[in-house]
Amino acid sequence: MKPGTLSKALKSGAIWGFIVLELIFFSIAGEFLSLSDKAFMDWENMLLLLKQSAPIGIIAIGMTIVMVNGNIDLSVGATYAIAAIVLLDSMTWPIFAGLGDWVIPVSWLLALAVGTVLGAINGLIVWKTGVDAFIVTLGAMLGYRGIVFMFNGEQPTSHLNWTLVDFAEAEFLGLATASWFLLVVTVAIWFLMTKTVHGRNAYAIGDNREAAVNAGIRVGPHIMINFAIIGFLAALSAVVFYSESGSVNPNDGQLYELWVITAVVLGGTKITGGAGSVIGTFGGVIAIQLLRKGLGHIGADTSTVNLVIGLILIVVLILDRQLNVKGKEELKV
Amino acid sequence: DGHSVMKIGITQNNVGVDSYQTTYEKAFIAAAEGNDKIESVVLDAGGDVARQIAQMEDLIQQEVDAIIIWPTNGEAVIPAVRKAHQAGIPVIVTNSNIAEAGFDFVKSFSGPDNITQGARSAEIMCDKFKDVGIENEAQVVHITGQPGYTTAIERAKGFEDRLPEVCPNVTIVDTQPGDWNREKSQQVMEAFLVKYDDIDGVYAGDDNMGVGALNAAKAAGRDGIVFVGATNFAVGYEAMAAGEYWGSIYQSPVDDAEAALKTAMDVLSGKDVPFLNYFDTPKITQDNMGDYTKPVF
Amino acid sequence: MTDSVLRLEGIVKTFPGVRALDGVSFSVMPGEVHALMGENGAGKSTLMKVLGGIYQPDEGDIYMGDAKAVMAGPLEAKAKGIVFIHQELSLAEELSVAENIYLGELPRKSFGRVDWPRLADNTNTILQKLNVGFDAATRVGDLSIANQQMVEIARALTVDAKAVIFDEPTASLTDAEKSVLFDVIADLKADGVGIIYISHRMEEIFKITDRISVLRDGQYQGTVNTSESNEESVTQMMIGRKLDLSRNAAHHDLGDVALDVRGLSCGKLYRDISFEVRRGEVVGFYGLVGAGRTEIAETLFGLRDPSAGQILLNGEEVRITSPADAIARGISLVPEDRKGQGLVLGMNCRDNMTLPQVDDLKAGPFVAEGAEIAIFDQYRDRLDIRTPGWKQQAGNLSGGNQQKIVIGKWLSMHPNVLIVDEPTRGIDVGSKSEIHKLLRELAAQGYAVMVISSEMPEVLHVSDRIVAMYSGQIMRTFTSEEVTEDNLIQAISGITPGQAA
Amino acid sequence: MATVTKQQVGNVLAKQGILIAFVAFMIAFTIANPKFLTPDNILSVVRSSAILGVMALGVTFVVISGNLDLSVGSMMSFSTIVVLDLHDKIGPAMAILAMFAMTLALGAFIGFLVGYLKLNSLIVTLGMLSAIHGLTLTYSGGKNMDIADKEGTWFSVFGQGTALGIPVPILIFVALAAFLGLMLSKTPFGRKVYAVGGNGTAATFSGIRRARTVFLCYVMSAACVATAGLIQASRSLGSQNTVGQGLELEVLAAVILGGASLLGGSGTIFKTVIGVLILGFIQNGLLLIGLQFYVQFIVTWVIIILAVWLDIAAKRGKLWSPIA
Ligand SMILES: Nc1ncnc2c1ncn2[C@@H]1O[C@H](COP(=O)(O)OP(=O)(O)OP(=O)(O)O)[C@@H](O)[C@H]1O
Ligand SMILES: Nc1ncnc2c1ncn2[C@@H]1O[C@H](COP(=O)(O)OP(=O)(O)OP(=O)(O)O)[C@@H](O)[C@H]1O
Ligand SMILES: [Mg+2]
Ligand SMILES: [Mg+2]
Repeated sequence: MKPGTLSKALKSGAIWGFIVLELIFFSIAGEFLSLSDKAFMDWENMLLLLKQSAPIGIIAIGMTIVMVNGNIDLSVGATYAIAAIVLLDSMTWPIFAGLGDWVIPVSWLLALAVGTVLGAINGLIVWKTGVDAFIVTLGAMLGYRGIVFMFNGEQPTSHLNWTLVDFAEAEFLGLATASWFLLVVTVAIWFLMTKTVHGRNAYAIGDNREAAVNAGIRVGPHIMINFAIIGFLAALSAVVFYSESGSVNPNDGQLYELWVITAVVLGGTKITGGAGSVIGTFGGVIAIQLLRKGLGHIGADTSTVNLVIGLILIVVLILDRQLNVKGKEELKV
Repeated sequence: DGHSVMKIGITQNNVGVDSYQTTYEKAFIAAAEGNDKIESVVLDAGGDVARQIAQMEDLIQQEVDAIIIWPTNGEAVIPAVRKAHQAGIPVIVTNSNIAEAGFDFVKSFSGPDNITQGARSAEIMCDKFKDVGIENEAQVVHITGQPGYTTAIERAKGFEDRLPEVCPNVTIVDTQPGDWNREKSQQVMEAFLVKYDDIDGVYAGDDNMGVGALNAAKAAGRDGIVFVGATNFAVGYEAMAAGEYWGSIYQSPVDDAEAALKTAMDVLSGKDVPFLNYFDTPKITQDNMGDYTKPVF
Repeated sequence: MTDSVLRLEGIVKTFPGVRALDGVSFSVMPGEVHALMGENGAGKSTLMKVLGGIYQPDEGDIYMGDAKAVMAGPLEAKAKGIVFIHQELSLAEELSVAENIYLGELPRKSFGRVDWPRLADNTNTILQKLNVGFDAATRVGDLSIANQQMVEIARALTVDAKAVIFDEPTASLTDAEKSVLFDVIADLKADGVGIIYISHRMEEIFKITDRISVLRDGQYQGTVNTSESNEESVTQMMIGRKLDLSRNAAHHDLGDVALDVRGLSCGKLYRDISFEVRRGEVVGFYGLVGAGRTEIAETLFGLRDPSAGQILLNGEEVRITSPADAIARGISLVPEDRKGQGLVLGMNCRDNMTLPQVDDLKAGPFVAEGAEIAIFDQYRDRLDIRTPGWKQQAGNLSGGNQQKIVIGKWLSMHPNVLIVDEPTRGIDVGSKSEIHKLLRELAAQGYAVMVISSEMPEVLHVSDRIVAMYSGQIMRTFTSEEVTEDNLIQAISGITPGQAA
Repeated sequence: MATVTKQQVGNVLAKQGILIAFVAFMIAFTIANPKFLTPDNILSVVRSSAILGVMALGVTFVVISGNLDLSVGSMMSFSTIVVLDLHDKIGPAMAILAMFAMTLALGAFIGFLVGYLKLNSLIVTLGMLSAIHGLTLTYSGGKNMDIADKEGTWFSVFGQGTALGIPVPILIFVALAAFLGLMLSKTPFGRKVYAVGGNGTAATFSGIRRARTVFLCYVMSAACVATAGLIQASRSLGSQNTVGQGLELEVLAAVILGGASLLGGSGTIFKTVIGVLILGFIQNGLLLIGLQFYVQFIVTWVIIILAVWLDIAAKRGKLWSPIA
């Protein structure tokens, strides 16, 4: 084993260690505090957890590639809402009236296309204007939300299609539809980031943009494609979720960006770009969902949940830092 | 069915965003703890539909006896409610109702009637205009709650539908959201005051925003404006007592919470409960405020 | 000259306030190593960036063969067969050596996948040629600066290059790696590649180049055949006057021991280090890459905690806990990495220079800007820093002038102990001899000076005594009388005197 | 000497791009609604921007030092609630002192985590956003806080008073901006903030105590938040738990509009003030024109990107980014 391999393994394993800690804690605390007769670590409950992780998880996987690329996307929540509106509303459009249930795939594609375009618009602005992605997407977070409201005023947009609901609630090999989507997306983006030229270039650009430019990598298109990917995934998340719930409030998806970024960073992705992994992000998503679910399980009230989630974030960060200290020889900067 | 203790789970909309919801949560917990036949699981969706649906699933998985839901979105939760229904768990909707498509899957709704509330606010305002004789010329501005919230939407609808029926010559000159937020509402009102030289009435989606608007008018030295709100808060009550604020709708979160819990207990013990279980939310104005105690929130 | 690989005609490039290139023309023949020389800030890097498509010239044309070539960007330049090895490292630290060498042109399989086996094979072939001690999968961030420079150099071998530009490739290399580099250059040359070679080291220029072109203040001064020229004449072309290269190390009396290090160790970085530096003395530290010299300096400057040993300042034992602490005790460190450690690139030159003493330069609660400007002016003149004014951002200065700002910053602190780590990296001959003179002068004024350098002539030139290090240990300490190039080389290669004899 | 070169024009644009953009907006709004530029309206906008503005002053320090602060909204709610609660319990003077002490303690805690423990500021302050909200809810029991005797307290002076015909919040904002502006641009501390944000390693190598500098920036930011909370509480004499919710992003938008780079090392107090005013006047202007609230969202989006874009385009001398 090469020196440093162990510490690297520990480092990338931090989030999994944390998940195990959470499981142990909530199982034990649940024995005393919960009124449920069912144990926290029930198999069914864990499958449910995977399913419930899907809405945030699918977006977080996309955020990983954007952040590795050295950017960030704060507008995903609004993109998610727009895609949901397109999905639900387009099913009622007269031009699709003759399609019957075939309207479903059409609406899906339409929603996904809209999400992709919204993402690509962010990417294009970042590319062409050179304005920092944080600012571009902070603006888009407002602007896209404005579009959501423009669409239907303050009213929710609803269309309950039971065929669709049944599909979304279906299970295949014991896993819910949403879980499948989460897993497939995770594997696909993992493949993209570790195996393809595009993925490796994304790392290079995030790590040292000037070096990437000097090496002749077309930085702009990479940025745009990655934003298009996260737009697509935000829309996919909406498609998966709203197929089941059938109605979208104009506020939906608010604060998703913060949860998503938290999951990505907990999963070990460097905020400044250049390093990070999809598998780590997956761990981060599970850790957050566990935390929310677990706190509900032991009956914490709203103020406690807020307090605890906030502090836990910080504690995880401290632990992560401790694991990464190279020892006393380290340069003190 | 042989239960000595009833396990009741509740998933609320967004506790902590305003004191109504927070007081509701406290009252609910207090009521549940005061009754040794009840064990409660209290969850908060934080305004997020996805989280609320996950909480419904959790409650089903934990096999509670009944679920109370304060929907974040009256339509989006229907499939989740159906799941509970299919699992044999009775569902009670509280505070704001779900859409009709889901009525088959719920046992009962308990809460205020927000459309009626909006309509009543319109009546309060119209009556006051008639009192001072400006019912044919009055100009009203409307400050709504957080965009997208069912309560905000329903109250706005009730008000805007009813006002032309009772005072056909009054015009609503402008509408902007105040996000259930006093400061935001104050800012909105400041701009209104600059923009319109003549404002006779302000309708705000709740008293918090109403008082924000009142503060703006006071600071600008504009009096003679009729302020009407909804969900009578302590600040609104005090402003009424001071003669600055005309009227509101009396709605107690404690009543709301207790009504929901009681409905759930009744359902579980097999009693007949009406499907729409509105609790009364009467008009309160400077004239009759003596009949009501000051709200606790 | 239609048989040239590359020809520049009348290139002009201006930056706000600076005319960096003023009508430069010259050409490179196939199989030729063409030196480009000039003082710091003469415009060499800028010219190369124009060639490499990073800057667009305001005026002038580039020809490849007979055809006019427009380098719209780095991609186009590369496509035309121009490889650019940058002065400043241009690497992605988190990625592997292989990915860095093939940055921008990873071999592909179907579906846009990276062809990892081919990448590893290609990389290992190149690495073998370069004879380096790391492999394709190593993370670049884990390499020393010298090895990172070798990764940069490896890029020259990846494509079918028509012309290769080396911008100060040897600035952080030691002799062993340098000779590898020269072999690489010889191979390229044999393949008919045209090579532009920028360096401030005369001995290299005369060893490997065929012709020399000189720039001064952005203007082309002319081209000479290396074989028909000598150091003196080239220097004169560069700086417009003759340079006095005589050794200026007149002996003076040494004072008390200012710095006394006893048995200092820091984990695996270095072990059992003992030496002393007297007032008025310059002690040179010489060794191979990774010998641990920088780490000793960092420890003395409070940036690392030693695991054992003592540090005595003026006879008194001290624990130095932070750079602030070190500065308060009169220690200054000119660090090795000017971009990362030496400068705040986005800050102006004046503020950079006075940064360590900003707390002491006060008029009331405010920074005394007048005093700051006075300090800046003083060291600008003394070190001959070329900048339009103190308001210029440090990042816009040429590499050598940036280094001078860092030196000025620490000289202006009037330290008791001055530690300089590779002080003349990237500095032109004229300024270099100025700096050497300055170091001697400072010693004469009673400073205790530690000079860490990987350039043997430099160490030999300025030091009263030389500490030879190998792999974290001191092998031998020489006085200037007893030292020779041979015994110094033996010492830093790990051969103890006994074995050598 | 009277001829103005293109380059000089470019330089002015680069330096004052944001100011020019500001003037352009003002003219456009005034044409749309003449009431926009009345003294009353201007005073009212500046007064209601003062709270956001005071917070943005502190965040400017944090951003220049290379960090972020997303917790200022929550923290502002906290200080507002605390001072209102204590007002009736221990009197206004003590209440203000106690509130400042508590808020500074929160700031110091964040400063400790980010400065001394070197934790990532985005995540730390995101965590604190949630944690402080929880703390506020626990403190207040979720209830609104109101001062009982609204007429009889001098406490209202900070939010409602006027001096020399100018509302006190504006005076506080202006005084604080002048004070902090001087501190940032003229004092050794300000210089260190720029150095730490520009290149933390080089700052350390120059003997600057980086951790302490970052720590102080957060304490400063907390002090500004406490001041904002004071103005807020005094202005309405009653408050909800969520009064500051969402302000963190508006504050950040203002600071960025002012041209501070999120990478640290650049930005000024003056430009932040302009950023604050732009946001305030946009909101107000759109209200006066009578556009729907969602149009505001969209316009703010466009303006943020345009302003920042023009700012950096002027600096680099090219409209389009050189990225390939
Ligand atoms: N981006 C820039 N903005 C402004 N001025 C610049 C910029 N880049 C270079 N310059 C200026 O152009 C001149 C030439 O710089 P250049 O880097 O080409 O010098 P050089 O010959 O490579 O020097 P060195 O030997 O020190 O590396 C210098 O005066 C420098 O300050
Ligand atoms: N191949 C390598 N892989 C990993 N780390 C290395 C490698 N070579 C050197 N290092 C590390 O880099 C550091 C040495 O850096 P550096 O080259 O600056 O040493 P130095 O003695 O100061 O020499 P110089 O000043 O000439 O560069 C040591 O900490 C060493 O452990
Ligand atoms: Mg150069
Ligand atoms: Mg070194």
